[in-house]
Amino acid sequence: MVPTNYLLALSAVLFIIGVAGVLVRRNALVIYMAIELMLNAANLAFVAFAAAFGALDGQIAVFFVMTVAAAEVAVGLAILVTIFRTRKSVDIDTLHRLKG
Amino acid sequence: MFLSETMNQTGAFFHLVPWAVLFPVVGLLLNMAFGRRIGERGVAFVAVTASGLSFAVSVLMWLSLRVHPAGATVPLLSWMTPVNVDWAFRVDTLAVTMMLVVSGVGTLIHLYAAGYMHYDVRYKGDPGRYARFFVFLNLFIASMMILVTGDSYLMLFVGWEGVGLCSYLLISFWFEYDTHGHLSLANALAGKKAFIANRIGDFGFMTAMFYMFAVFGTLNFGQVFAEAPGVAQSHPQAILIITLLLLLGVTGKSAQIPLYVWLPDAMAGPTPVSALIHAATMVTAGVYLIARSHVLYDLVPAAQHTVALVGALTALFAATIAVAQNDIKKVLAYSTISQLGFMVAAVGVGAYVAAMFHLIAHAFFKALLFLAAGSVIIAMERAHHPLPEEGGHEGPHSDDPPDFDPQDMRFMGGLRRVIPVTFWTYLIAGLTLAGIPPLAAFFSKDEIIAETKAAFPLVYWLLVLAAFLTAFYIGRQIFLVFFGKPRSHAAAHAKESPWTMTSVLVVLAALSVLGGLLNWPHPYLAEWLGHTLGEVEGGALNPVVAGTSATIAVVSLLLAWWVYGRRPPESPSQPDPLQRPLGWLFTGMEAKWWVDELYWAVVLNPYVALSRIAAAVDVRVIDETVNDTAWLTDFIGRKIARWQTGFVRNYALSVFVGVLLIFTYLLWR
Amino acid sequence: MSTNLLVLFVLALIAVGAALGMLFSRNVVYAVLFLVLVMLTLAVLYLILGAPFLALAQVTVYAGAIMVLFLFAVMILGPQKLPAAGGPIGWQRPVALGLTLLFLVEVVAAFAAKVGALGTLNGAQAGFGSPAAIGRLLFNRYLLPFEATSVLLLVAAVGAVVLTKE
Amino acid sequence: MDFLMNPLNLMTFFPLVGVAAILLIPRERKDAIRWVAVITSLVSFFVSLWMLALFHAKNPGFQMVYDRLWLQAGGFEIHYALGVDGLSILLVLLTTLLTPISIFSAWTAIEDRVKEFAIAFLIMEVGMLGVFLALDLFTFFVFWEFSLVPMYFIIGIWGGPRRTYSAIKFMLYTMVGSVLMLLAILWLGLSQGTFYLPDLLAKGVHLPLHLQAWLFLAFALAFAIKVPMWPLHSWLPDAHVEAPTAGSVILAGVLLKMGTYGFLRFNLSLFPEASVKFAVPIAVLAIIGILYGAMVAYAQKDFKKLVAYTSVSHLGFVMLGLFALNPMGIAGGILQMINHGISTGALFLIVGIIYERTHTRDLSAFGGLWKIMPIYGAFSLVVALSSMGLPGLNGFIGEFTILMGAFQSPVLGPAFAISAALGIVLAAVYILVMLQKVFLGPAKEKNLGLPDLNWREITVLAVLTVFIFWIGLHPAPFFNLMMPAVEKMAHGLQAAALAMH
Repeated sequence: MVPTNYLLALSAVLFIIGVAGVLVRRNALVIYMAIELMLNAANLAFVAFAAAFGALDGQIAVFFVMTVAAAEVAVGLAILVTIFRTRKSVDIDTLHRLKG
Repeated sequence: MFLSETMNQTGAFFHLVPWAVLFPVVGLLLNMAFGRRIGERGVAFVAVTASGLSFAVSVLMWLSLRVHPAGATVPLLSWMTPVNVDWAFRVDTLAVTMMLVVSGVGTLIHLYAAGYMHYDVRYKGDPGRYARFFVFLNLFIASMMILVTGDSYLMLFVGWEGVGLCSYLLISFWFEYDTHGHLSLANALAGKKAFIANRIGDFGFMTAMFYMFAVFGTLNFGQVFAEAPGVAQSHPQAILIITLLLLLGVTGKSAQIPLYVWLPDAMAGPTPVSALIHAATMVTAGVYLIARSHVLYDLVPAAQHTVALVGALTALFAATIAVAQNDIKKVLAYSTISQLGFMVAAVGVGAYVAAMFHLIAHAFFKALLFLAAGSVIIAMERAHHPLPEEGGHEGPHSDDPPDFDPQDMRFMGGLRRVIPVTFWTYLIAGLTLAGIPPLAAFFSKDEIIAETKAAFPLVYWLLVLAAFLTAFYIGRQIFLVFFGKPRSHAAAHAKESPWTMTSVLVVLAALSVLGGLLNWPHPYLAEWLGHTLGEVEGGALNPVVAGTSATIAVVSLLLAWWVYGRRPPESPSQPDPLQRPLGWLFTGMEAKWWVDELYWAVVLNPYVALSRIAAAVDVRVIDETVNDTAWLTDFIGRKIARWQTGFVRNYALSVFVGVLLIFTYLLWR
Repeated sequence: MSTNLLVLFVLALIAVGAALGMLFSRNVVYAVLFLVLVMLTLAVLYLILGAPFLALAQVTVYAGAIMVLFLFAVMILGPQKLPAAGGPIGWQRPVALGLTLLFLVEVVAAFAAKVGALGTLNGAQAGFGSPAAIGRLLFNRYLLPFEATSVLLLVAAVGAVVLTKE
Repeated sequence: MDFLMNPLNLMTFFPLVGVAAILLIPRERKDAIRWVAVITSLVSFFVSLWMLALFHAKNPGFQMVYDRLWLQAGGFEIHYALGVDGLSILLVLLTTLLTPISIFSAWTAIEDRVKEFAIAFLIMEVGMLGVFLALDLFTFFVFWEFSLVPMYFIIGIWGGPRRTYSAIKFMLYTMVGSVLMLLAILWLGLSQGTFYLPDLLAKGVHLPLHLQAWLFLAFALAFAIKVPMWPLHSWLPDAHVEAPTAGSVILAGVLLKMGTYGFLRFNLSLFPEASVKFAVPIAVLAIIGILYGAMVAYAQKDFKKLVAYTSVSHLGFVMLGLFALNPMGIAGGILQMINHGISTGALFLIVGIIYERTHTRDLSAFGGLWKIMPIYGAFSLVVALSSMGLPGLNGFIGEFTILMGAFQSPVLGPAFAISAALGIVLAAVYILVMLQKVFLGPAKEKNLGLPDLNWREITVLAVLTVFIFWIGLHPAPFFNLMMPAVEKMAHGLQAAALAMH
């Protein structure tokens, strides 16, 4: 079969791309999608380990990640929509009033 | 309860001694409570009777002692239990001698003050103060009584500081004026100076008591003197240190070098105060202390020598200054310091009886000199600034010079015709001070000089020189004040003081004349004090020494007549005849050898500066550090707050940085 | 064995390429589509790794529902072309890229040194990832988390409705 | 019901009855509120006299002990325990004496929010009494913090212009100290298995010296701030200057004594070896405090700040006495605490009286007041002389015994006593300068019409003057009350000192 190292490497790369997406992009939606990508990278690692150790727990974990991701997206987008209604722009940097 | 048991089982009145203190206390309480209501006559009456009763108790004690010379200790109340010192009175010949002098001269001066203060209070215009003066005067008598009858060093110390307090209160009695009657702080400052100088002396006294308790385990006279020889062996240094520290206390109280500076300024107080406190009684407390601790001093010759030297040096030093003073009371002040020097020198060489004899004589003639000077000052003042009820208009007399000062001898002259009684009493006291044979001081001073001749030659020569100067400056004063022509309108028109004052002068004059009989033909005093002081020197008159000192006195008086009597100065502004011959020496003497300025520069100004620095340090350094710690937390808080920029991406970045750090740590661990 | 490796390699390439595509695409819609592509490749990988049920779940739930939701959002908010650089905290972009590269380097170093061979995947038993097996496990050991997440979903749904109400 | 039968509990918590009564009175009836407050504190005073009657002077141990289990947690139990012994009885009496006096003296000084003022004062009395009576480390800490809060409000609400700054500074400064103390209490309690003081004293704290030193220092810091000892005193002038007169009287009269009492009860009793080890450094700090306090007091322009700095100097004497570690020094220290409470309390009343009339504390604004207000002058003279240590008055008894104790102390010695005795000369300097600036010299125009003391001020000062003369002339009853307990403690310290050398 396939050595898990490669899978982990892939998951790591995907994760890093997700992080880069969160840090670099200014469009709120793209940041959201980057977070989703990071979650998926994590899921991949889970599945790889589940397969490596022959334990289904990994896959169960992926299930829970998915439900959380779904809930998060629902609420997140709702917030984004309400913000968009007032700000007329999706640029994350416009929201900087809450500061020290 | 007390008075009913006139004669208790020991056939003496010793148990009455606490009343010597309680009568003046009752007097002062009465005056304090009803002062205003019973008017000046009432207040004076209460005060004088209180002091008189105290004198009566002293006489009782004297009578009891004649029956039981050993005396007694009368405990009254428990006091400092941890140091086991109680309120206990010791009645013995030394104590009773002092009691008689203090209450006797005290009562006379109370009488004199009743008259003197009447004019002083009217002149300074605050009738309420009359009662307050007599409250303080009675408090002084009470404190002095505690001092002389105390049975332990601690109780003596209570009286010691009590009289210091009274001298402070009475010097700055007219606290809103200066000696010329203008509104100023001068009197208040003089009082403060006196109290602090005394306090420095008391610091020495207290430290002596600490040592004493550490070494003897007690402060009561009886036990200390009993253990003294034993302790002298076991702790050789201890007694020397104790005696020297006591000497520091004595220099503070009896105005010896170096702590004498307060006495000349103490002349700011009303004249009865100067007479009673700063001439007759308080300043002699130091001599009494050394006489009382004679057992300790006899054990340590080195300490005795120091005492003698300090006394002699002070005697000479003060005499030089007295020669060049213009204020009538300042001359007498320095004369007192000088005479105290004689007494301290006497106790320094172990001549305790001579010292006590001179102390008694000095109490009489110096009190008389001061009271007479007071009478002169009152006479000058009333002539210069007559009181309204004597038909005087408000303003000061027009044709007196603007800088007229009733106490300055340069404005006096020829007063013997206008105030004869004061003149004659002053003359007698002056001659006594000079040491002219038949009068009291001749015998007492002669004894002192005779004793020192054998024991300590250097002190002998110093005292002889001082005696010469003493005769000179008193001669100068008499000629300047009473002879020649009046140098101011006030001097020409002065009027004699009322009988209440002059009667006291006459009594004191009589005492000055007869004082010599105390110890001359038959040494009554020597025997009397022998009961307390143990073996005491005979006191026989040494003809050679007596002759020399008498001639010195006469020669010095003639010299004074030659300089001041022959061609008396005509106008106040005329420089002193001694100015030209002595030159800078005279200016030095007149400026009191700049000792006050020295103390200001060396001790007082640095202390003031240091305290200002300390106050500044306290605010700017200690307080600042506290506030800075508060500022620091605020500063850090603000810095961290700025890091919260509000941009979501920044927060994501910092999270990522955290992850990175943890990852690298895990990687490189 | 090499065929598996080859397939995996191809899939990895597609996934990474799609992810980078999402990262750099100016147009948001393209970004969404790229993400969908990544999810699909992952689904295929799950199949290979013996998790068939998961793969299907991935396709239906993740790619299907969530990405569609994203598309809705994109359509509501209107596709905007935002300038890449600029904005109030311009300095943030280079720093972020720098740090990410550093992280990448560290990960690669980690793989090279640290992570030993985790052993190859042993053959999947029959029915390893089957829904029956997952169901049994899910409702035995993980019942509490299961219930908790169901409540979570309910709350999220209500929240979304409330938030977007006028 | 047996809670209230114990005199200590009754005395400590009776003020709360007053508080309840005051809550019922409407705010406008100010005089009614004031009367209730004074009467309540007077009742507390009479209960303390009852306690004094029950107190056997011969018994050095704790008496009238009331000990109940308060809470049990984590394997150790915390008692609510009150008790009084020779060391604390005089301080308790001082507290119950000064509280009615300061409330009574604030009759006209406090006009706004009288209700809250009375309540704050009564609650503070509870706190203070609790501190002096607590036998359990925890109860002590609770009362220690509890007594801070009312003082904070008294300074913060009714104070002068910079009151908030001073109140906060006072609060935080003391809190910093007490946090360390809490740690020490916990460590001590846990390591010894009990917080109950009598047990700790009976068993003795057996810890290696370096551990004992750390505990000692933690307690010492909290109490040194409160005393206040030299470098930690900067809160005192601000707190005093800004506090209302009544607040200053209680702050100087009692709160400062909690620090010295703390040293006495905890540092000296529980850690004899550490006390011997730290006796010299603390004594040096005390002497610096004496001389520094005197010097800075001399340079002050503000009457109240001058008096505040005198407290630093006086309490320097107390600390020197306590750390002489011999019966005479400690007895002198305790008596000096009482003397300082009386004479400095009276001094603050005097500052308050003139402040109420002229609304200024600047010394240069006064002068020649003795001519205008003779009765005020007489009382001030007696009080000033007492705080200067004139023999025959109370100050001297305390200072002399302390110096005598320090002179023969096994750990200190003549040098300490003599340098401290210099403080007495400096004390004379600043007191005489104060008397000269306020009472002597020519009177100023604007002061001419000042009214002399009214009957209320006279009674307050008269009560304190009676004690000044009583302790001055016949201190035996006061010494007899404390001597057995002091001897017992000094015995422990002596043993430690011998063992150490």
